[in-house]
Amino acid sequence: MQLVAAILLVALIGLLCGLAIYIVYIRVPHKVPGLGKIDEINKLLPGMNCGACGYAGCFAFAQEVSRNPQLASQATCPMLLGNDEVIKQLEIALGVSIDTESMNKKAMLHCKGSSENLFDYSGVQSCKAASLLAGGFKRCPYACLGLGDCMRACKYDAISIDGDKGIAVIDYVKCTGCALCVRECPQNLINMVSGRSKVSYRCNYSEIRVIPGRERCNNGCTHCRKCFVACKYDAIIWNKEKAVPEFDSAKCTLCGECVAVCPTRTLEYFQPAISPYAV
Amino acid sequence: MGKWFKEFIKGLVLSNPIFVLALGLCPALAVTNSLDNALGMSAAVIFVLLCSNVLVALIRTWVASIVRIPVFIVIIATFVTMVSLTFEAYMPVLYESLGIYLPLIVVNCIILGRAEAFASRNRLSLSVADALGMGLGFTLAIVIIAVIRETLGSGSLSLFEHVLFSFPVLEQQPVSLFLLPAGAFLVIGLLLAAFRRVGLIKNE
Amino acid sequence: MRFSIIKRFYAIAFLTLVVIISASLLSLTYSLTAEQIKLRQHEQFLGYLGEMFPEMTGFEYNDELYYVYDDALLLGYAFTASKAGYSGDINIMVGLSDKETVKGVLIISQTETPGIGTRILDEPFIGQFAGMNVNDIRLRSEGGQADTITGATVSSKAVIEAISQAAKEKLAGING
Amino acid sequence: MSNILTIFIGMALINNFVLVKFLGLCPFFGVSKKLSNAASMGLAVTLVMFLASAVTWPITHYILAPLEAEFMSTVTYILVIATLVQIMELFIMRTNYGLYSAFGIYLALITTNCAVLGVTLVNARESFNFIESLASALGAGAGFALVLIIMSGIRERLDTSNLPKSMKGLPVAFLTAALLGLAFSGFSGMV
Repeated sequence: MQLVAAILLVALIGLLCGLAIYIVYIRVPHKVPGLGKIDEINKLLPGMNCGACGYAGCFAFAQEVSRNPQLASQATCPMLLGNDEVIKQLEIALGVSIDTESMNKKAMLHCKGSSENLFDYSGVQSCKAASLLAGGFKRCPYACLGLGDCMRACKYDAISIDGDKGIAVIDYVKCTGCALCVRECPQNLINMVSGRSKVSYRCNYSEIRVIPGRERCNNGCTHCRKCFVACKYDAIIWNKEKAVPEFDSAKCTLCGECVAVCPTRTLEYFQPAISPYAV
Repeated sequence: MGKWFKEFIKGLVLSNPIFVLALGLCPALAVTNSLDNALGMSAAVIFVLLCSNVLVALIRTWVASIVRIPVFIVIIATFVTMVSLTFEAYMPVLYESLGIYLPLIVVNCIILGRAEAFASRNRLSLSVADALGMGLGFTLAIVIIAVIRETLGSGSLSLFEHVLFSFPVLEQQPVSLFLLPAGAFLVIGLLLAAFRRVGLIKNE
Repeated sequence: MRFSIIKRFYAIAFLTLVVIISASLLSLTYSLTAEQIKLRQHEQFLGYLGEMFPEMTGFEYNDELYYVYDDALLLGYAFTASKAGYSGDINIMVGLSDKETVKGVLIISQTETPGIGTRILDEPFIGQFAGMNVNDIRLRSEGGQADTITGATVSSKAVIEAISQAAKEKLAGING
Repeated sequence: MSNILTIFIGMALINNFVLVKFLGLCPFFGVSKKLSNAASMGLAVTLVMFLASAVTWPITHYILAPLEAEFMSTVTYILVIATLVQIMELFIMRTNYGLYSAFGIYLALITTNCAVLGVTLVNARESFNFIESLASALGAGAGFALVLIIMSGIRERLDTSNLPKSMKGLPVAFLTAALLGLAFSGFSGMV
């Protein structure tokens, strides 16, 4: 008899649970505002959830983009870059024009590799291993060691090692902005810049700055701010805490003032169209 | 017939629940300190997995989608409690050694995982194949782990009270690390790396 | 409208139905196996009692204390104790040849870590209690004579504390 | 008061659910790839554990115990846990879809998370009172979240180190768990 009572009471619990789920299913706003739009955008996206755009998946990216459409041109969706008609539909859906060129990110190496070797290194041929050994065999502890970790990581073989200078060289045409190399470099030398940028800053100054009395190679930035002063179109913004110049590619007219005035020639032209790799 | 066999084989090696899907680890680590426990547990898991897959496959068209997980889990819990009651009544030795891990088969991720991911979406016969494949895959994996852990951990390997073989040196000084939880993680990690090296399972 | 009501409450009805079926199925198996389990436990307990008092013919049980007889002669007493060890309960049976001296201690069931916790079953630890006065079974740190096993302190401490607690409660009856 | 604290510490560190009692491993290896997911998963599991203990305690003491239907406790507990998880899943899906897609299958697998049912079973076995069972649920949840966060921190670091190909990913996660397990077994003598 008691068992029957127990069965009935447990059944009552089951009923309450079902009711709870049902009420929550009804009460919670079924339609998140703008969910329809998010669905629409999500259908356009490749749906690979690869995460290259830095979001937790295509739907999360669609959610963010539907909130502020300008994001579409900053985040890279490598799959999307290929087909233009999807980008057109996305532009209609978002009501904003997507600048595919700046959306198409490129990897930039912040080092010209002119600091000389302290000792010749014959250990494990990988930058990670070499950088563990007292920060690498170059005079500057944050210079590019040129042992090819990024080269091995790059799926589109856009990175090769320049023989005499011993640093990585990035072929901007092949580079698809997948950012796989960024994580591989132990010295954080590579970061992704917009495909539109015109001037490249070839020194890993922001990392070295923390080390007092650091050694500089003759191409290292002396943080003299001449480029900042010289730029007439104020396309250069001086990043205070990192004490490095940052370039606003929209305002830059490629007048070349900053590149000419830089005493240690740390600045270079980046625009692949003008000079593929002007050293 | 081919499709049925393909599902069966998939569970065994290709998507082995423990090494590939990394599901059902809780009992796999806790119970593999002796071969008898491992076999007892896998018998119970296969039985419950089979029954639950069959029942889930049968009712998959009637169950309403928002309550499907509670319904599946109640079915699994019923089977498990029945198994643990029968074990307690008729096989007390095994019941003693399985201890808390018998009721925890309910939360063994393989069973609900397969019920949710597979049985609720495929025909009955395929669900049976999947249940058998996954069950045997689970057994295969935890038997291998149990053999290694018991031999190293207690110096001898015994199957239902008669000793298969024992290492005199190891018996005096067994590596009791392998009987600890940490040892179990170690064994699974190294085994998985070895399988990947051999190419049995593809790298990440 | 009617159809949607049924459809909406269908989910709840289905869940409740499944719960009812499962609960009744369980009660069925429970009632079938209930006496079997009780029988099993009783048998198991008798076995242990027999092991403790080989020449036992019968026993009486009142207020948690077993009086063991060899037909009329009172052989001794026995009581059970249990405490949570490292990973599960440890059930112990303590046999007394008279009001105070311990005849022997038996571990009925334990789920300690094999190889480490299970060392409480080995002779040196379990044997130390035989012949000891039951009130002395306390940790050395608390003035008792029982010592723990190095490396398996949690399990051995649990056994000693279980016996001392059970002894205090259950023996109050006879020496009180 | 001190009893509550010892239960909390006991559940969080000494018999930590993941590394000592082996419960809750499936989502542990699945979600612990990214730190942000790990933190939100830890929080979600702690919340479910807390609510589950709060709901299952009255059920045990007012329904199952008086009617001697303890054998039904597993079914009822798991039913309550599944409902709680289903409700939480609906909430997360509707409010923050990014997190929802990041969890993927592992949100549904909280239901089968052995740790959650483990807490309710331990509460029943130790016959804690209401406050104690809440404290033990919070302790277990905190322990689970702590280990999950430590693990994901390490795993993110490991992703960028160059391990042999066959070691990357899961095998190295198991080895890290082994070392963590050894470290946590150091706590065992504390209480």
